[in-house]
Amino acid sequence: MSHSTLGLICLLAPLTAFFTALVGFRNNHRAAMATVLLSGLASALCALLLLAQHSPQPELVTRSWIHAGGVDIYFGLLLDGKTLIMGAVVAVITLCIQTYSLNYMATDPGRGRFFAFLALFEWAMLCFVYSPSLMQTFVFWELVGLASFFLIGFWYSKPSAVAAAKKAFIMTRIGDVGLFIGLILLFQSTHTLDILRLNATHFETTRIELITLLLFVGIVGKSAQFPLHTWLPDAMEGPTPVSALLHSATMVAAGVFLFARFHNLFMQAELTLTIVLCIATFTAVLSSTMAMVAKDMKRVLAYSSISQLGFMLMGLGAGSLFAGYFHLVTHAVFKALLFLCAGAYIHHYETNDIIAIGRAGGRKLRIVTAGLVIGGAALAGLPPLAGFFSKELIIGSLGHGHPRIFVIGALLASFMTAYYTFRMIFLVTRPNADSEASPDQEAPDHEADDHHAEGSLLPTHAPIVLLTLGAIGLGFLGDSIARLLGQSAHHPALAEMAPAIGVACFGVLLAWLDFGRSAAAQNGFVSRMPAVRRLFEQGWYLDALYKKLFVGLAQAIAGLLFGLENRGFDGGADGIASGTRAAGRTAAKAQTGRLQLYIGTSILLFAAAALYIGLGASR
Amino acid sequence: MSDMPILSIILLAPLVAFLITVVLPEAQTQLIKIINAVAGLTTLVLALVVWASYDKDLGGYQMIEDVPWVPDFGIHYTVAVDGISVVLTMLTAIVFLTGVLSMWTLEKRVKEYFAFMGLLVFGVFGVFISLDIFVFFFFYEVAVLPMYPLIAIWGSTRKEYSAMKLTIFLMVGSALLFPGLIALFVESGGHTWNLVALSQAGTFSESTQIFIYPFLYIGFGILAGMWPFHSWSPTGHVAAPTAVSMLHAGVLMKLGAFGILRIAIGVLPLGAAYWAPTFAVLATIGIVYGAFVAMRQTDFKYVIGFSSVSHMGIVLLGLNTLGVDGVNGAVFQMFAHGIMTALFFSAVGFIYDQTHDRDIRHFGGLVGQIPVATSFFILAALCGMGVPGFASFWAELLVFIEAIRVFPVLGMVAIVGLVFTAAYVLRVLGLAIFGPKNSDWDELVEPTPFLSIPRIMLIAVLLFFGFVPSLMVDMISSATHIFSAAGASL
Amino acid sequence: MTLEAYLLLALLLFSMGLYAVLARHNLIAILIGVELMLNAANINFLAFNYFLHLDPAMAQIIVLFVIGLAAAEAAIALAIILKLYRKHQSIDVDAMRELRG
Amino acid sequence: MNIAFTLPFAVIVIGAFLAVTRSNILHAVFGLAISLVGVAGAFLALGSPFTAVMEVLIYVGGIAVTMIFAVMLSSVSSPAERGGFLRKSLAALVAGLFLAGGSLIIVNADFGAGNHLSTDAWSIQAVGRDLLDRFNLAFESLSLVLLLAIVGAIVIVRREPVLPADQDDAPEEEAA
Repeated sequence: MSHSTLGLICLLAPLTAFFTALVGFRNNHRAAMATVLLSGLASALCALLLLAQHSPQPELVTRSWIHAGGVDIYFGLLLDGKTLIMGAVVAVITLCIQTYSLNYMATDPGRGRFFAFLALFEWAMLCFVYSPSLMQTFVFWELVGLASFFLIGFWYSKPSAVAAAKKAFIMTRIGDVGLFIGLILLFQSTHTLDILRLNATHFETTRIELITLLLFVGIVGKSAQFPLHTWLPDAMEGPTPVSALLHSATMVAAGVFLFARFHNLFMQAELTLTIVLCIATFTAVLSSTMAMVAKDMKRVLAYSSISQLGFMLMGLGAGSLFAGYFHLVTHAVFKALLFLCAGAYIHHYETNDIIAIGRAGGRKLRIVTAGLVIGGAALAGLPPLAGFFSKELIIGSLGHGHPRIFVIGALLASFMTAYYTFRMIFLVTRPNADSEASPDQEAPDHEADDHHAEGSLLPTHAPIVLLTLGAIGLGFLGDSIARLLGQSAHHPALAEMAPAIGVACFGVLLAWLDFGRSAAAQNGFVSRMPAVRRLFEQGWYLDALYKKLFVGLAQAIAGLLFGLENRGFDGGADGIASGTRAAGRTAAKAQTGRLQLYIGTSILLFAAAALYIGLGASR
Repeated sequence: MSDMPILSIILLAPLVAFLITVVLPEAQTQLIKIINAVAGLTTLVLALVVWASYDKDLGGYQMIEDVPWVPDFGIHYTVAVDGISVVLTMLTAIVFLTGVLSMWTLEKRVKEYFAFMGLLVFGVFGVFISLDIFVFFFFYEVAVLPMYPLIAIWGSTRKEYSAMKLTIFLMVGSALLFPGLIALFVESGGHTWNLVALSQAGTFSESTQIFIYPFLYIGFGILAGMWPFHSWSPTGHVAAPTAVSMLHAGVLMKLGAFGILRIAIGVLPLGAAYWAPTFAVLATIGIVYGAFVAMRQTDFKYVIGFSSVSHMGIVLLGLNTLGVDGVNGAVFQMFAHGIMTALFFSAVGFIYDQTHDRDIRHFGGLVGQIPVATSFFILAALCGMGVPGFASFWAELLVFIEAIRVFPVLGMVAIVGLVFTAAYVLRVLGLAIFGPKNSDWDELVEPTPFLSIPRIMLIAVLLFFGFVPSLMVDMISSATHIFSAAGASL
Repeated sequence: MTLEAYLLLALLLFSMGLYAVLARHNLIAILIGVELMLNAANINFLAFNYFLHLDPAMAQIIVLFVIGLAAAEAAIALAIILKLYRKHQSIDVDAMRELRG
Repeated sequence: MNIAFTLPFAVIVIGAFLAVTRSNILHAVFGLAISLVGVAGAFLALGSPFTAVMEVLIYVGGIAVTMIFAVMLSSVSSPAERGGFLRKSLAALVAGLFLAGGSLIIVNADFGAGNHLSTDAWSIQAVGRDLLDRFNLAFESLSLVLLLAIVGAIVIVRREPVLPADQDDAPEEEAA
């Protein structure tokens, strides 16, 4: 099969599945799920085949969308190294998560709808990834946001889920506005939105600073960077597979992918790069601190997602396309793994609380626990797992010609990552009933009765095993990825790697001392400082601040204008109306109802006019 | 192209339906509905024929029919279509048909209702296809007048007040328009009302244009829901019955925008260039203002009413850019918004017919009880947010591209308005459609397949042009090439 | 005789009709005034045509039409007067003041 | 002074004076009839015998008689004239002003009139031909108007049938 056919199958299969599942099999969950699963399989196979047949030259398949006036917009597929890798990652991880959801969502009454929206999400994400033009990128960027809105708010009867979905949509839309304006400005200065052409363009400096900064605003929104990061932890209201999908390989990765896509443009803008580095580093540190105290397993992972996205942007911003991109791929795999493991615990013990899971005997789920440990180690950057290689590369790239502060920030974040990851692992695997830590809620006891074992556990375990293998092995594929990207892989020397490995090990050690050893109080060093703990737990009070400041402001303006509308415009119109009525009442008094008076008056006036005209004419 | 006077047939179809409806006895409600549906279907089929047979490469006015009416004053019955008219004729036909189908369950004074509706549609078609300004104005008034009885008799929620307010506002608009149009006739030498002749460069001096233009712009702008003369429109939307809201927001407001484009800008380009920055500011205020006010409304229809103010602001902003992309986008937005609001009101009307309640705070979790009916509403809401895949996305995109080029600051403000648009749409969805189930509404039933037909048609149109926007843009741009590709020279 | 003479005659007739319309209470009397005024107009038509060399048949036809219309008008007016009389038991114009503001 | 002018003049003015001043409405109608005969005379003097005949037939024979019927039917031939003087003098003032102004215009205007038209051209044939040819549409419309007027007049004066429902309600109203 030709490349364009493969690409089309890869893109169209999920869309078809979405419509079939949503409209055709509305009341037949089994058929809907089967359709979606098959389409996911087809997409994944096509994406992998495309990757395998990759040719060094980028391929382009396009169809015109709008061609009028000064606008020429087309739809198509761009097949080059970046899109092929990302497409394969997206398709495979989506397939894993769809398989996993078979068990996870087995009893949910809305499972048909759930699978349909998974398919929609996959479609939007794949079209986004393979997009050859910034316009198409933007279209599907928006659609990814839309699909995520429906997935996060999947349990629509929970007000918190609806609120989280709304928050996610609006906060990413704030970013989208930036991206949109950037897009239009870019279009105006280059008259093209073609990604390949744009990347080959050179700009005069000030213009590109503005454009890239606006693009970066979009990335900040989508990839949940400071200050628009607060939607991501709330988005955990969705079902866990959704979190696994959204916060590993897809939605949030879209921002980073966009950065990688336009890496050449960003490299021309010095100022923007500095801002990117600052924000990324700050975000990585900030969200790590929040992860250190979170008790909700999904929240820990959510904060860690934010911080890892910061790492990726650090790598890209430091100028190393390969480092950032590599971390994007590896993170996609091990974060998906971690979320799936978390989902397995949550599903089994019906609680999100780490401590409660540990007390209830979390480690008894052996395969899941193994996945959690390996994924966590990868996240912490322990050699020789996937996260180690990519994180090393990022820290290595920061070392060249950038202020020390960024390296220090990265190391600090790296240390905290190792600490909170192993805090989570130890709390699950080595529960200590005498510890000071207390769970928010006790997990129901599921010692023996396995009423959750609906059918086979294979759909749950197969993806976990597959992703575990990925988390172990992917790090060694760095050279091939670099080749696909057209970059040369840089292998840092052991001396360069030493500090990073050191802080990671230190983090693990500290976690062991605080939580792991049998006499541990299981009360982290942060928790011993109540003020700091509260600060971290409340997410540095940013949410509350935003709520007061922006939401309050918007509502105040809305209220003001609402009053203006009711009292000003409507009132004004009504005032004019009542004034007219009063005038009419006064004027009506002149109406005596005497017919002859009317006739006489009119005749008199008419006669006067006639006389005036007649005499005037005769003169 | 055939010699059949196809445009006149489109124009006459609703009139014939009106006459038959008037003659038929009161009790024949089913027959009356069927006759109006047939008229709607006829116009839709003919509008498709017009679309297909219009030669886009040739452009300009085609299928011209010209009959002298009052020769002493140069008044001719002249009808013709260009790319813009083709699009709007199609819009009217779609909304007419779906409007009739949406009101299939009406029982109160069916005969009079459909009679007025036929008259209204007759006027709307007349406006979209006439080339003679006098005839244009005649049809314009024919279209506007039936609104009063339609709202005052079949409406709800302060219906007399709303009907009166609407009529007064529109009459004020006409009062501005009429002298403006007469001035056009007199200033041009008093020979002709023909648009093409009047549009010839050099007919009016620049100072004349600058003087007359605001009369026409504001006169038409009032009907287009132009800020700050918009306040009739939300109250009117709210009070009107479903199909009237559909026609009103879907088509009637477009008459105003169409008048601005065809007459004000078409005949007075220099005046338009002079006033464009001023009116662009008002349009932008309208966009943001509508979104903010919609955020605080508690009535479904008020939210939609103010969203119309906001969306029509986008149309007006596009027109005021005077650039080809902006005008393309504005016309596209007229079409997309027409279909979208029709869908909105159709969906809300369905819920209201059953519950007799429109306060969004009283609802909750409706999607669990009537998923099909609410999914129509959700789709309309998504279109309102400008989500890609729906027609309005492209329309807004084109407008914003041009707006940023011509008025960078206003363009950015308008784009930021999108965030607030999302905020108020999601607020409604979150409160009424999602959220905890409210068992008060357990009794609600889904629409029958027959009642779903009009809504599905509207959705299909929105999605179709969302995925294949080039069809629409090609058609529109065959008429907009007169505008400079680089925007207004300011 | 001259045109002016006929015109003055017609004007006099018209003024008398006007007086009747303005001064009388009785609706039928008012109607009589209207008829006088119509006839004054008729005289004018014929006089102008007779003296000014216009189309020979035109004035006569107009006069015929006016007479025809006057007949119709009288019929309707009398019908209305009868109806009003039944309603108010009076045909005094002062009794019909429903348009009073 | 021309007898063809003065005789109709006198008849018209006397008739009109009667029609306008008599308070007995029957007398007024007779005055109207006399005045109209005078008008017919003026038509004759203006060389149009056909219209003169029509005038007498329709006005005197039709309208005046109908008025007499109406007067008989309404059985109020002379309502009491109240507050007469002010009203009459005001009306007279208006009419007088009108007369004065009109005369002023007529006397001052230059019509360029002179010789008479030969009455040969005023043939009834020409009138008849024109009526059915040039003014065909107006003629037909007029007939329609007359028809409608007759039907309308009948509808207006028709006594409305008393509905049974009203009879049911009537005793209650009386009781109340």
